[in-house]
Amino acid sequence: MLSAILTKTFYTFISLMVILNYALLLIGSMARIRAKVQGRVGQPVWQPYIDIIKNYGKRTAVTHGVMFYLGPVFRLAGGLGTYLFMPVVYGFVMFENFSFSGDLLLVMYFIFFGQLGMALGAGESGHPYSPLGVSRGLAQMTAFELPFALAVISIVAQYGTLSITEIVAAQQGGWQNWVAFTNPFAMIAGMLAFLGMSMQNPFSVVIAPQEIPIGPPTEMHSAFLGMLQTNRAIFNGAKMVLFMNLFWGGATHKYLLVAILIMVVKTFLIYLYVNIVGASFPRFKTEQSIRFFLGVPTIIGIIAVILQSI
Amino acid sequence: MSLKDLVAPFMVWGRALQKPYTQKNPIITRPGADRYRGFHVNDIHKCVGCGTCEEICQNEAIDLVPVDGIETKHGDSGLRPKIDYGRCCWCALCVDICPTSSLGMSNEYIWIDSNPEVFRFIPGAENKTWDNSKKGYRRGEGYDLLEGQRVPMPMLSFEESQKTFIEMVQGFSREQALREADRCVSCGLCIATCPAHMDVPGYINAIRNDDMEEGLRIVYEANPLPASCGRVCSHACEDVCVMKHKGDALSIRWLKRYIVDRIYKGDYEKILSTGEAKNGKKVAIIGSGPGGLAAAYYLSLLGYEVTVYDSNEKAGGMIRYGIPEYRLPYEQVDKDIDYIKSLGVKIVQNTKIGEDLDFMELYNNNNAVFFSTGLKDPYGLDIPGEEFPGVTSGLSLLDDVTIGKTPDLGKSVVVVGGGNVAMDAARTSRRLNCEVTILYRRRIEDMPADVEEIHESQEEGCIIETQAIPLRIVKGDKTRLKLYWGRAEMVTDPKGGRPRPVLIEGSEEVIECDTVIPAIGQQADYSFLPEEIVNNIKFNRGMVEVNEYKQTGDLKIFAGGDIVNFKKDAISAIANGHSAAKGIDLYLNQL
Amino acid sequence: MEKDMERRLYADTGAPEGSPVVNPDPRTLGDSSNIQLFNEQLKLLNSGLTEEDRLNFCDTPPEVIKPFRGHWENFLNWARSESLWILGFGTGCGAIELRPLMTSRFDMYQYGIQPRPTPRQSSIFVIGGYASVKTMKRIVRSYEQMQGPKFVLGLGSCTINGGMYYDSYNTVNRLDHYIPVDVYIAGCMPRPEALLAGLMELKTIIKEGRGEGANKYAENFEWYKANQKRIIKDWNMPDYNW
Amino acid sequence: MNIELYKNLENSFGVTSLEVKNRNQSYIRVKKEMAVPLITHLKLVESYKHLSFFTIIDQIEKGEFELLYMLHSYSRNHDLGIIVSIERHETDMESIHHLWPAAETYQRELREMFGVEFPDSPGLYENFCLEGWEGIPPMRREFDTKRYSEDTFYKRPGRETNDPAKYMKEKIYPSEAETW
Amino acid sequence: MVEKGCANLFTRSQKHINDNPKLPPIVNGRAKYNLESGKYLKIWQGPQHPGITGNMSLELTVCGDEIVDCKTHVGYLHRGFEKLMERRKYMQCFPIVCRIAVPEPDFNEYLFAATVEELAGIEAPERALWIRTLNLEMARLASFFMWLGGQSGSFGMNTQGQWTVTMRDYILDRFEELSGGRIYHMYMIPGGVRADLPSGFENRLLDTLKTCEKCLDDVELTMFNNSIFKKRSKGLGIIHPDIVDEFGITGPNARAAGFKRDLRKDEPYLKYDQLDFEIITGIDSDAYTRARVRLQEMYQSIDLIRQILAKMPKTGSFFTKLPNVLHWNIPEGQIYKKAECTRGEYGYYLRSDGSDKPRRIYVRGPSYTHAVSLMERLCIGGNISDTAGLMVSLHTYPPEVER
Repeated sequence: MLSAILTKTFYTFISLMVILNYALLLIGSMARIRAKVQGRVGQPVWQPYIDIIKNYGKRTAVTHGVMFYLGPVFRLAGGLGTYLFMPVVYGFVMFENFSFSGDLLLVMYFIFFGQLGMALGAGESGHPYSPLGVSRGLAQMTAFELPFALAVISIVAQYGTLSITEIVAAQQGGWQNWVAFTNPFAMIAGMLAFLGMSMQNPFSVVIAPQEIPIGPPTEMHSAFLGMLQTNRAIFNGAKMVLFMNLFWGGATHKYLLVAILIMVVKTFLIYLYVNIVGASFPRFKTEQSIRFFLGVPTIIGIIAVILQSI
Repeated sequence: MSLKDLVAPFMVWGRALQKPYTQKNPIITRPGADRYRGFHVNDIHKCVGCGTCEEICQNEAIDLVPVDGIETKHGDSGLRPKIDYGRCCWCALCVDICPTSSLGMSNEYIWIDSNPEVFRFIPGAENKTWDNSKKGYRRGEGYDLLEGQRVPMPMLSFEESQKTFIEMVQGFSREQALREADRCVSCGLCIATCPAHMDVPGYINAIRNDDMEEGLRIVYEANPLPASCGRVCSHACEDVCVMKHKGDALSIRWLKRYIVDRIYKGDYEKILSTGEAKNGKKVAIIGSGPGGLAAAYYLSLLGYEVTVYDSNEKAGGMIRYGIPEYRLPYEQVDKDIDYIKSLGVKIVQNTKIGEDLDFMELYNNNNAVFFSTGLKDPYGLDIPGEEFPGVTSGLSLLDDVTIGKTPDLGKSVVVVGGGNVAMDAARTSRRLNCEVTILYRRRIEDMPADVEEIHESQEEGCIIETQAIPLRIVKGDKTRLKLYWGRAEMVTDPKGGRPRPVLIEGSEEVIECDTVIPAIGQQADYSFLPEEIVNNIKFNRGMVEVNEYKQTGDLKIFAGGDIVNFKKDAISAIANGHSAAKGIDLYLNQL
Repeated sequence: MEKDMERRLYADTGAPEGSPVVNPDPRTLGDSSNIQLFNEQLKLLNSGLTEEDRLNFCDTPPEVIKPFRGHWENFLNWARSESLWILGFGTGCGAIELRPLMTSRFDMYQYGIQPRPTPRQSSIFVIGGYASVKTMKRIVRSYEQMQGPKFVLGLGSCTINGGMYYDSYNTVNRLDHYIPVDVYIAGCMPRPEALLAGLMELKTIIKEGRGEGANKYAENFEWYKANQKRIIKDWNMPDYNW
Repeated sequence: MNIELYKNLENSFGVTSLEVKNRNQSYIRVKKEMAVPLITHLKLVESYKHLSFFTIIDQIEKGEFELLYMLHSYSRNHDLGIIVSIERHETDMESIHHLWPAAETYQRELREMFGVEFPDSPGLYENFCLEGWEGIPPMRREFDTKRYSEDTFYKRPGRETNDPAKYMKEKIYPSEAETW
Repeated sequence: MVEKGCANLFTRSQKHINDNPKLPPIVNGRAKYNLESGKYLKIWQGPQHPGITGNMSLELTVCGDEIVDCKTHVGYLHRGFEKLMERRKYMQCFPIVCRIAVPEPDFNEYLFAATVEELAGIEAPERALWIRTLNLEMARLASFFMWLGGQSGSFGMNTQGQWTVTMRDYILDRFEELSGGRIYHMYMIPGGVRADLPSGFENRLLDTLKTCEKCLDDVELTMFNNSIFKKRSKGLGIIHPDIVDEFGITGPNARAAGFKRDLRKDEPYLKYDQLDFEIITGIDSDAYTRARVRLQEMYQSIDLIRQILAKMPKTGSFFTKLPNVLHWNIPEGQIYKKAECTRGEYGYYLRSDGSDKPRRIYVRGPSYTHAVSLMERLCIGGNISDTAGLMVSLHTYPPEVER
């Protein structure tokens, strides 16, 4: 029993390390790609590491109360939760995390949970822009949750299960089995919602530097910020893995390394897609963003659900 | 919303396929442009420390500080600009206005330090990496904030001038004077060089402000003979004027003259201070030349009772008798002297000390004696034939003309010498309708006479033979005399002195002429001094030795003018007179 | 023994050679008697605030935080120097040259430098030239909100000795009297390259452990406060902004 | 400005001293009491609709402030400067914010910089450029900005300069006997 | 559609000020909000804020996302130029005037030189006038590029901003070559210009223009045809034509409201009367139209520079001798000179009392009205997300407000 727990812990740790490092490098390299669009060279790929080290290494930190402390912790918990309850690479014990005991609803809950924790922490900070950012964030989240939920419902209806592992399993056997192709409307609704979820343009209303200088984390600094950055990496990784699992057939192969490589390629492409849109468009206003999600994506989502129910 | 609006934004990704705009290693690959206004460079050997850069700097970023290895000398203050980069705004007005064009800017622009105190430096004197930079901002062609050209002085044409004794230089009009005064940068380098240390920027500023009275006051502070000096001063100041580096020096002398010309003689009393109350002490002055008159003026301002003894019919000494009228009209000399007289200075004319009056009588009856008797005895040529009639001297010619005699010069004249007296003699002869040849031992650039004097005499038709050494004079056939002279070559002095003329053996030429006028210098005559005084006073090569207050070995006796200084010009004599007046005041107050 | 060691180490980093003003000594700078007098009147108890507001702010002066020793601190210093976050506050005309530096022509991101919109997260404060009194007030507040170790870069001549506004009634002449400055860059305007070179110099300083501006500020806190209050006549903000 | 208009204004508002700079620009003077009626008339009737700027010139020698309203008429293509002199010690002037809302800003600035009051102008006493300013308003002529700066902001010590003429006297002619 | 839109917003903001009983009373011309009520939040946008142009700040009172009151605070960059110039000689004022508008210093230089020349009775040579015209157009282009970056950035679109600031930098390279300075050119001195064009300058400038034009095409395609950009900027900050004169609005802001006003045409200065161009106007008077007008003016500016290079005399003197600038007294008098800068009417008023220092120099920056009174009104009723975009679309430079 004990050894099983230890093994699980060890595997989880490895899985976390892999996703953390991968996500950090992904963020770094994506920054370079975006820099290319802007006509410049861009930061080194390992820049996110240095930033995190620096932030943890700051000498001073100011707290605005208990919730302020807990905000980043909740956020990190949200990120970890999202990540830990789904399989990263299908078919390998080392990377299946706790997917046996979690399902889609839990993951969706964790996506919310982090945001809420952050909202509480930011609210405590006392900076007027933080609550503004929080209210924008929550409003937008509610909006993009709708198409996302519809897409999820559609998939659930399609496969009759809430377990991510099973959903991934059902997509095996070639690209034609991926949800993206078997249930394209759900994919479109989900990928549009993903744009909102990843807080890139045009849905970057939460941090919008020109409007509410970076919103909720305005007052976050030093180790708090370091924690947020760590979470940002893990959470980003988790979201991409989730979408890969849901729509793009997950990642699997008989060799672990190849499977990981497939995961890397797929998530990279998903992230690239977000950035291709992000670099091309300006930012929506909050109400425009809400209006957007409640429009086309929701309709597509409803269509997806209807198609699956009949 | 058209489809284009949805698709077009993605075209930004086209940029990702192109070369980035980013400059690689910009610090190295992108030096400042050729004209970039970076850090200052200064050629400190060209710079004269005039401070014009400090004057124009609106940030007060420039200080003038002494620099090791740069000496203070005439025309160079020995100071160099030190720039505070905590103030500078890199506008380069200092570069634009620098009269010597020594200041410039390199195209270097990176200076970083964590100590704020280090951002001050003397360009050119501290080894900086950009010192030898050829690139960077320099004042370009066709753009100049200062005017390098003088306002031309209206003058009689040379055709006219060689026929008449009317004053040749006509003086500035108001507009011309304002324009000329406007060129001054008020650096004050000239003050040190002027023997009398006149406040030149001060009175030029007064001209600019059109305040002649103030100008006159400033002038009289250091020079009581401005009408004369404004015409015939040797203007050492103009040699060191910073504007000379841009082209022409400022016409300082003419501007001084302009001030005096603009004020009527009768108004002097209202404008100038008449000095302190009389203190009852008496001072005798021998010689009414510029030295004597200056001493008389300042002593009388200090309240002394001054009597000037002079051997001539009229006061003025050399400035009246040694300078021809076309350069210095007599009424201008009178203007100066009359004002000095009006202060209560007594001038006793036609009294030669030693003959008409005994020196000891003066010595005993006065609290102090000042003498500036000048150089009166001309040197002879020291060649055979000197004693022939028709051989006269420059000074006696000028003397004669002044007192109204018409000397008998014949048709052609040879003047020997290259000083101002020689030029005056030559040009006076020219005005008496003679053909004039000037013989000079050295080259034309060695001539001690003023450049414009030489130029003008040439223009008026005097022929100048240089490197010519007179050999002998014999009676002529058609003319009265024949002057034989030989060519000289310049031999460089191994010790580094100026080159010496050495006769080329066998070269001999002859000029037929009626008169030969040697004007090769004069010496002093101390015969009026009694034995016991001569013993007290020290002499050195014909000159009286004095201390800084012009006091001789006999404490009661002061001396000045050509007999004590080497410059031998009017302004030095005036300065001597002024110093002596101070000295006498000090001496008498100590008693 | 260890304590001695520590003190010496700190002293070493605290007073680097050749940079006397990075660590200004209250006794040598300014008019010392005046400052003394001022200190007595100086009530560092958030006296500029209302009774009510005072509860919201901290009321203890900043403390000197000793650096770690040895390789760990070196490593952190390396990370600090390679991840410089500039506070996005264009205090003067110097901000105009930050724009090209941030954008593609000079691309400071490639050197690990990026702008940051909030003082809490920033580590360098680029003072873009002259600081008017009104801006100085904001500079002080922003600076104090930044988390140590923090660095200040004085851009342009105006920060050194007043620059071309030396006689203006509304701009300070010497920045180092109000906040500790690590690097000065001469120029008006310094080109982006000069600014970049300044940032590189700052990196070296941080790596060598000389970037102790925040501790200097804490050490001479009262002196800085006195100077600040001397020019900011309507002091209606907290004395302790952290 | 055409003479007709000037004559007109002269009769109705007592406008004096017309100064024509060029085809597009002239200046007139008017008494303090008539200033705002004149400006109102110009704006509403004579098409001088654009207030280019409004500022003050301190004539300290005469003891007065000259207020300069620069109006522009697009239809006439003409700038008209209206100069109003007010006493330096009686510094209030009728506000024109009801004619141009933008004038409120000018008046705020002028109150701060010159201490001239414009009763009823909104937000007149709010800070504009300065904060916590004490003493005489800075744009007045008697305010010496350099002295204020030296007194208030520390100057970096350690600078000294030399006057070339004085320095040369010390170096070459240090003697008392010299005549300068 | 336009008229309706305008009227709508105008009445709306008027309503907010006057009629709405729910809104608080107005005291001393300002609305008083009870911040204790919990309904309103006071937030400061600036001076330390990425969405503000330069160093200024907006004090916003918001109710939710809607702005109910706005107050502009300036003075963070106040250096007292007008006072400083009163104690500097005329030539010493020359280096400091360009600091008044940092991104576009040349108009200051030109206007200062022009006022001084006019009062002193000096005429700059023909070629100098052409070079000045060239300089002003280059400055206009550079300044607009900077603005374009700001406009795209203010809506969160960072890509185009990066390009345009680089384009501006390329123009600054040309400026550096020409004048020796990147930002502060200090080139147009009273009496002419300080140096001739360097050799080969024309060709390099034409190359730069080509690059700029290409970049502008890209921006036109990706920004002005961007659905979200359109969505955000259309209908934002509508300036009703009626309030243009009330608020002293000039430049592209007025032209976007349909006014055909351009000082380059109305009162041609320098060599504009010899150049061939049309006044560009818009109809809708919202942020998008203003951006369009400015974009077209950039194309126009490129065209004008090409015209200038073609028409300019190739040789000739470029500087008239001045009196000695160390003591240059200028005859008594007054003059107001203005020029059409990127933001509108830029003016210098110079009063001389016959001494060597100006008696009074007043600088009229167009941002003075745009950034303060106009901004305060336009903000009301808007969304806080839009303040940055609105502010940039008015194209304000704080340093010319406070000087």
